[in-house]
Amino acid sequence: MTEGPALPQDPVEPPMDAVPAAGPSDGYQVRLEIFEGPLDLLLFLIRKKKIDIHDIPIAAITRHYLEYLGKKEQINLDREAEFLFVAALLIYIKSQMLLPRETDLAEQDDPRRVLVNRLLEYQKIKAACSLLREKEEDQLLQWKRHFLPPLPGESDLDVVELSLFELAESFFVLMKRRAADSTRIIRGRDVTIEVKMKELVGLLRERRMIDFLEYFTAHESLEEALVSFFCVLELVKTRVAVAVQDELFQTIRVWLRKDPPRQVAHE
Amino acid sequence: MNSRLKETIEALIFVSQDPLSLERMQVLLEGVPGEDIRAAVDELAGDYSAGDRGIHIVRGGGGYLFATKPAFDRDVRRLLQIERKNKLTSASLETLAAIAYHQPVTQSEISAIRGVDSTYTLKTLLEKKLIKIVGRKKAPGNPLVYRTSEQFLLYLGLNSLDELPSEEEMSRILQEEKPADA
Amino acid sequence: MNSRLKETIEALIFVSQDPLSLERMQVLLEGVPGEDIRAAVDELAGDYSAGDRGIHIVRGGGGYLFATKPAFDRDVRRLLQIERKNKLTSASLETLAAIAYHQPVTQSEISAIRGVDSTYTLKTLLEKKLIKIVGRKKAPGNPLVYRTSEQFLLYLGLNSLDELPSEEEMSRILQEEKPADA
Repeated sequence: MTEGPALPQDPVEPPMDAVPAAGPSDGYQVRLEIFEGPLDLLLFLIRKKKIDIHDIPIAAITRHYLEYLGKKEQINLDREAEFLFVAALLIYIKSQMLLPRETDLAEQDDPRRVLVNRLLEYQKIKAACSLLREKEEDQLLQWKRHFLPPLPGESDLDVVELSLFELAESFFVLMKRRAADSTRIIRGRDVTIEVKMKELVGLLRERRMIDFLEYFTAHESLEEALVSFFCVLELVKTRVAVAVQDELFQTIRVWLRKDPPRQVAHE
Repeated sequence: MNSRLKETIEALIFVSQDPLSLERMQVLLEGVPGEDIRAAVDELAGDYSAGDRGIHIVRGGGGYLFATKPAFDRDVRRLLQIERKNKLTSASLETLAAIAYHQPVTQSEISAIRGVDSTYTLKTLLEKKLIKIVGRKKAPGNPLVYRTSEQFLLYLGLNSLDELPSEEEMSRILQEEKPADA
Repeated sequence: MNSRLKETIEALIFVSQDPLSLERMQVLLEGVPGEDIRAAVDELAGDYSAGDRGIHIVRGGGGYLFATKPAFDRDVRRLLQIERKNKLTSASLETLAAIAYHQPVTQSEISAIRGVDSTYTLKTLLEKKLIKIVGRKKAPGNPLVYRTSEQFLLYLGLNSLDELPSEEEMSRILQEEKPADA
């Protein structure tokens, strides 16, 4: 199943928290798994390409990002969705920057601003992680006592302090421990772009607006979800639908344009 | 005297939940002669008992363990009373949760849910009046049936059991195993 | 220095289940001035760290507690028959850091910060008791709100959230990480 141009000196996965090493030549032959997520990958590319995080050439970074996704050897589909989601956002930002905007959409706002803020925040969290990791390692070498030293006699203990969430939490954990045994079988149905497109357009007509993340995650199988993901991209690209996001990485709301170009109506 | 040996033994006695026997030490410190271990333990114990110390090493249960010196019994009790008052053990909390969500429920049902015998914890919760016995089940052995008490609601600031976090809220937390993100 | 005070404190720290805070000590040792307590604790901690000792007093979780010195990690693990303590996965650590710096925070906020669905990791952290649920947000869906726990502070040897790595420390790290070469 590994068919990419795997480099001989890269047979093992690097440690999870290491910055991926670039392979010889220009290729960054690393697996997607070593990244915590799409933001991690983006930061890696920014560092690798020596890009100023405050002035990201969005077209270039989008190209690198997609190139990267194309190079991956082995991916976990659950995670791929998150990477693809950000790919869509990059493309969205790019389009915002390229297209002449209607005047009433906050024109003073650089469409990249939200992305940059997120990346900076995420970068901070990553830096904090490496500092916290040191503290953790230090603490793990010191052993505390986890038992009560023996005591003569027990006194009567009446009062307790009890928190609702503590109680609920214990129960969750208890149930989870039990649920761990039972396996879950995920079955998906085969679905074509055509069918999905029809379903999606129908849904948009009916509800006027859909919450894309909600729609996306409601799917039984990832494959089906991905098909619908591409359908939305297609609809937006062909200007049949509009997608808007209030806050980056939150969710995307999709609705049909009032006057969609006739030729794309899948009816 | 090898002071490193004494230090090691000090650390071992401290973390050991049961009294640590000389035999056990000898197994752990392989290669160290028994008499050296013995001498180190004696010296360590001597250090603690001679000095102005709040704790010391005592022999008991076939081994050595740390304990507070008797002179501080009153202080220690005061501390523990305050600490323990504030807290249910996690076993108690777990049992209480199992009862809250499954009531009315019998001892063996609770034990089955927890996978652990819960007789003792039930007693504690009864003493604290967080649960109550409401009758017997019509089943072999007529086991006692437990429910949470009024007091329980009071502690949680709930008006009724309906206000406990619901199944859906729970499942939202429990749903979707995603080991990739572990 | 009142040596009796130091001894008492030693006994109290030893027996306490949680890190013992100066405030708690002051309540227990009523009438003793705060600065005397502080001085006694410092002296006691100094005694342990200076001497050839297997254990010492560490600060963490807002108080003081005994722990074995790092040098004896291997011996302790042998005694307890534990291979080695597992570090948190990087996903867990990242989630924990996101919560620590943004608390109180909801699942979707955490996922947004990380750019990755964090439901599963949150569950793991809840189980490890490194985070806790503290309520609900008054927002659509009333999502649960998370915070780091006392255990979290203790786990990392922090006394309070103020001791989390600061902005300056973080930017120093980022500076170091900037690749000099291609």
